[in-house]
Amino acid sequence: MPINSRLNESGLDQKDAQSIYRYMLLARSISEKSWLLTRQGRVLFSMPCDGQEAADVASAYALDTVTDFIVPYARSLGAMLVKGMTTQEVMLNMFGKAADPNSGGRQMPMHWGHKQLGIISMGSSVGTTIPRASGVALASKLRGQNAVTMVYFGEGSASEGDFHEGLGFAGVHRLPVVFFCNNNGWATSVPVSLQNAEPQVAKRAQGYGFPGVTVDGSDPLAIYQAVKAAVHRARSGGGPTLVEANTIRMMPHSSSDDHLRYRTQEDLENERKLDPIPLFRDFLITTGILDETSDQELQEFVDLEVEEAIELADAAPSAAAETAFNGVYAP
Amino acid sequence: MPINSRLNESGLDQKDAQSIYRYMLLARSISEKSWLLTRQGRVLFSMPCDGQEAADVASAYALDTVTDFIVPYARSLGAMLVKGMTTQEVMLNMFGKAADPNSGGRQMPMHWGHKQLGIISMGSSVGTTIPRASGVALASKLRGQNAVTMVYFGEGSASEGDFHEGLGFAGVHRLPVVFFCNNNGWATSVPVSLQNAEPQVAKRAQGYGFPGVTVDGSDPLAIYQAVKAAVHRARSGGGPTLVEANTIRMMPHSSSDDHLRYRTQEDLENERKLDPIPLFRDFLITTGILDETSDQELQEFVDLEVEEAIELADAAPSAAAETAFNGVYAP
Amino acid sequence: MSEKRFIDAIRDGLREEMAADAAVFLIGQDIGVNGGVFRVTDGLLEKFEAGRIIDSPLAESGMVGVAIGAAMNGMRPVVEIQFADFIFPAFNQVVSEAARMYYRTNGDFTVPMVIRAPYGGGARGGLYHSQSVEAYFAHVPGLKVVVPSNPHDAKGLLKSAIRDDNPVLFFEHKLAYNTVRGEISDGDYTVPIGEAVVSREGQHISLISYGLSVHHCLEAAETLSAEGISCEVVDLRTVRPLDTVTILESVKKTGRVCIVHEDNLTGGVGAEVAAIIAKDGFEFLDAPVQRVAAPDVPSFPYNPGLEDVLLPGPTDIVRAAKELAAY
Amino acid sequence: MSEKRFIDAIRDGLREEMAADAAVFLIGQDIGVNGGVFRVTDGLLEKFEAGRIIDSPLAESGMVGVAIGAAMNGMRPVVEIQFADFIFPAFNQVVSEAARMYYRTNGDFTVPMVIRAPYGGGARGGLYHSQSVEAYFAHVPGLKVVVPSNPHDAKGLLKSAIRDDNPVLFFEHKLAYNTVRGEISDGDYTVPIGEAVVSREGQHISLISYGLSVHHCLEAAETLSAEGISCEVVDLRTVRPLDTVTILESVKKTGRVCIVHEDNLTGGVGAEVAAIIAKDGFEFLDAPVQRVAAPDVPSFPYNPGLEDVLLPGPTDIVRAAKELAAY
Ligand SMILES: Cc1ncc(C[n+]2csc(CCOP(=O)(O)OP(=O)(O)O)c2C)c(N)n1
Ligand SMILES: Cc1ncc(C[n+]2csc(CCOP(=O)(O)OP(=O)(O)O)c2C)c(N)n1
Ligand SMILES: [Mg+2]
Ligand SMILES: [Mg+2]
Repeated sequence: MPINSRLNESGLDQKDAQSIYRYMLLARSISEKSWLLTRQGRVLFSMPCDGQEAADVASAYALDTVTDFIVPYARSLGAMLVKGMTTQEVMLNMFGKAADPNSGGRQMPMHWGHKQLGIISMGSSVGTTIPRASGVALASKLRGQNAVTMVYFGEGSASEGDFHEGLGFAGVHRLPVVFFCNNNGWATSVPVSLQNAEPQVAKRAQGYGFPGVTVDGSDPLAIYQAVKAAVHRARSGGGPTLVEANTIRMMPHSSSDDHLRYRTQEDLENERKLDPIPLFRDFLITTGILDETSDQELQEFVDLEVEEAIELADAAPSAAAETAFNGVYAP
Repeated sequence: MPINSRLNESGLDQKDAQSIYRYMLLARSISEKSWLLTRQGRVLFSMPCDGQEAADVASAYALDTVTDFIVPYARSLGAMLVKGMTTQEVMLNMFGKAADPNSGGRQMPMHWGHKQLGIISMGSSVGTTIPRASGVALASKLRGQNAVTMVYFGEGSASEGDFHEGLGFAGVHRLPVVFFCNNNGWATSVPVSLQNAEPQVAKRAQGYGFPGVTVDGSDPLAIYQAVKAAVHRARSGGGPTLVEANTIRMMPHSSSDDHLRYRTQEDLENERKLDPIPLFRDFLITTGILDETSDQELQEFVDLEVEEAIELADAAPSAAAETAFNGVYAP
Repeated sequence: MSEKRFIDAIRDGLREEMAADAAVFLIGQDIGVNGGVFRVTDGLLEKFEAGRIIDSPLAESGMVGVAIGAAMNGMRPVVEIQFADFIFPAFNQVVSEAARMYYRTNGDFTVPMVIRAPYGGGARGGLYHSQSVEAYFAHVPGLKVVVPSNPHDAKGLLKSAIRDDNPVLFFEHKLAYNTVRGEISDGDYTVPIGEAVVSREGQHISLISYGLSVHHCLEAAETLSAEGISCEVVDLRTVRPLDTVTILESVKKTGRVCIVHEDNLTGGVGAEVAAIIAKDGFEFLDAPVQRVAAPDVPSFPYNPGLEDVLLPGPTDIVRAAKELAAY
Repeated sequence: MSEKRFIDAIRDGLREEMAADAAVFLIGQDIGVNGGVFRVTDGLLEKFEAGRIIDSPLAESGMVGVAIGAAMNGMRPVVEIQFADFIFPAFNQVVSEAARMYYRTNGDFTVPMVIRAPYGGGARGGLYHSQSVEAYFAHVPGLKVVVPSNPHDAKGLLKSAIRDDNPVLFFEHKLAYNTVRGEISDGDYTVPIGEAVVSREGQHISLISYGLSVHHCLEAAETLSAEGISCEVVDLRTVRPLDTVTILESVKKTGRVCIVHEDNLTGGVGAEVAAIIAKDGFEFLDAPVQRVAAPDVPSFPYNPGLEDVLLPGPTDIVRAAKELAAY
């Protein structure tokens, strides 16, 4: 297919493509710099999203970012940015400061949640988010609101019983929810071959009576298209869809992990060829949507934004220690 | 297909067919009489298996009844009989007496378990048995024993997260286990349409990387054949199979239930046409494997066996009250 | 005032709150057409629009997870767990998610959800239809745990629970449904969560309890009064948060305490009550703190003889109280 | 005798038991090639045949269910839960199934399974990588619950746990792994489950604790001794069953008690210990029973300032002990 018609076919215009690219760069920049901050001991924990920016950004881009809901997981940084979380807010979260809108420093970094932005809070216990997403969607449906809920999770987490129970319920009630699985082939050090005998999570959807699709996680246009269709289906009463993006994990599982204990350099280098950022950049340049200079500028602009946010967040106050006792119960 | 070749094709001989029929009659007789006992207040609880005798008996018949394992559920009476539990033992269980080998009266009736017979104990919490079955099979595999484990459950229980986790694990390790789902269309009063958008549980198997098959739960030959193939696959290292039998539930969920609150007489009468016992009797008579007289005799014999077991069990002692304090910990 | 059965009080509470607030909906197994296995929701399905009463698949964790999600999106779900024993598959959703949502989001999200479940033995339900599970949840910051003993409190506390912005566990003794009756206020009233009540005044011994066991305490108190031993019965009503003021006031008055529950002894709610008294009521104590509870056996066996010997009842309370009186 | 780190003692215990008994196998997340996120199983994969160390899918309930099934078919599985906080999805399998298998089958089946899990705060793990969860399980008849404080006990108790025919929960404080060192016996030895030990003799006050908190007690005892207050430190080692004899002997000697743990106060193990003392140690008591524990907040927040203010430590123990001494 000629490259330009790929864009047309995806339903995105040039501005959208630029915007997606910018969010991808921003997510990468935050992820990389957060990693460095953990190496410097200035931030204590990070879960890099490097390699899955296309999946996160393009999928979230298919939502109505004001009225729809996202139930994220720790690597959903790209989606958080699209949904409206500012770089400054993300960095307040990384530093665990009082003004962090996600938890005021109570949760570990990258444990997202922001009521006003329609981001449903996540804890660390993976899988629990999935029936919760069905519940968020049920509430919208019961009230006759046509908001769509999208929940993100990794293929490893899809082994939890809550995955099964969340999808089963959504199927029965044809809920307006999109289940988005980032299949990066790893649950920390456990390869997908030890997680499930069927490596593609999307194959499970038919067991719940709704469609499942697998897309190339390095191709933002394919992701956008698949999710757009799923969101449309959900919004128009057609029920849930399970969308799976085959992504890559370029970095260790987290700042506490050393992936060379269980992966080879060769494997990592091979995977790097699927890095969605240079791939999308090439596409944008080839199609004339971007030129080298504006790309350069954009990158500098993004890096600057992140650097500034880091300095402000680092200088921001932590919550007063005594506040740790407060807020166990709502009044 | 000519009727006789159906038997040949199933791999069963005439004696097997007679034996299966006898077990089906015995299960029905026990189930019916247990129901009556609850109506008389002599027994406090029962979960009738009426309608699924073909599924339970013919499936268990495909196992090596000495070395293989069964992980049952409350309606698996037919399988228990095939596996070697005597009518007397079943009745001791129904009456909750000290000599009940399943639990000595500690568990409710029809909560099976018998170590020497290779019947892995079940509690009431449905679904928990499923990963347990994978564990039993794992142990056999780790020790290089070629025993097969078969676990029974209802389609309603297949909504529990433990179903997902048990099948997932078995798939990864290609365990010698057969997952046998009795799909009777009801979880107590909840119809399958409110349990899962895909009514056939077998469709879920492909998501775990192994085959799933659905068979007519009123046809013992079809059931035997499907399970035999699954057992063979398991024993020869081919891994798990999910076998689903579409069965009927002729009676209320349990002696505490009133199914006319949620089912119509008409629905019940229609379903009765699928009662496996008259269907199989007709087949046996048509093929000359059984005649009316021997059928009559057999039924009387079976009824007598059950009556005798009831009287003995009723007269048998309960465990001494003080023993209730004992056996919380193994020494 | 009118006399009601325990079960009717709860059904009335559900119906009135559903009628008053469109955000309230029910989810549970067999609660629709079938009206629940104990018939608590009998007749409600016809009274409300579609979607207000949801028959759940057999998936407790999913059901609670769905309820939490709905609660975070503006609803006030009331979950029925068919038997308290079957709440364990949902333990993670309750303890890791619902309980700490408010805290972990620094007050951004609330989870106004009620989980109702029948608990307790004596119904020949065996090891998995007889348990008391309140102690597990009474340990969890962020949860409220209510165990009413009578129809008036049951209805009033249920309404408070549904209107509360925190997750509330609400345990109903299955024997109480049809056997416990009592006068109930007319109209819309609530009973506050976290307040104990003195069900019977007394001078010599405080019997502190909750749920069905309160009736065993009242019966024992009656028996003991004939022997000149005057018992005060404190009905905790809520086991988290505990009403320490009412507990300590009673101990101050009597100096002798027996805590009573049907749950196993070790690590039960009685342990915490005893610990509070051993600290803040120490000066008032004239005798060791007694506990009457089920022995440390995994719930109650099915066989009636085996069950009855384990069920704590009035006789056990009388025995413990006499020991206290003789001390 | 040789000095070992806590983590090495546990690894040695695992390796020796695996070598001694082919029925022992390990299952957990990331425990194979990766050696576990805390590296407890580091290096074991190469030492044993295929299948003896299984990297589990991310499915705690399934993992424990599989282990129970294997245990019922002749194996002795040792499950690693990556963080104690993540045992809750498996709660039903542990509490409803493993704990009561022996009882419900009237002694027919045993479940010789060990579940190991790192617990505790102070590692900046936030609300879900910091919890103490022993109280939930200490309430369950049929389970044994072990929380060792030092390398010697950790290895000896782990061996006892693996050889025990009952399900045993084994909690290891994550800060202990690399920081707690100690002398360890040579060769194959066991430490019995259910026996407490007096870690430090004293006259005035009994500090009763377990796990990492024992070290806080020892530190506090040292500080207090300089001020003339002599503390006895009782290390429970096992929180179910509790060694009531050792507890009561110490109370008899000192008459003043402070129970210390890192878990939340309400309904923690300290409540049961206090209740036992308030009953059977009542005559020995010269002062109210104190407890030092984390406040009733859902675990420890991530931000170091917020975490540190909640973590109970030596200063809190010193304060409580002084109150007791002054009483
Ligand atoms: C219930 C639970 N068990 C274990 C963990 C520890 N843990 C955190 S992330 C993770 C792996 C997740 O893998 P996957 O879902 O594939 O997401 P990915 O990290 O690959 O993006 C594990 C084991 C957890 N957070 N929650
Ligand atoms: C965890 C759990 N939740 C609820 C129940 C109550 N219960 C017992 S059987 C049953 C329905 C089972 O349906 P299905 O699995 O289809 O088996 P069937 O009874 O139809 O044979 C329910 C809800 C239970 N035993 N365990
Ligand atoms: Mg992954
Ligand atoms: Mg069914």
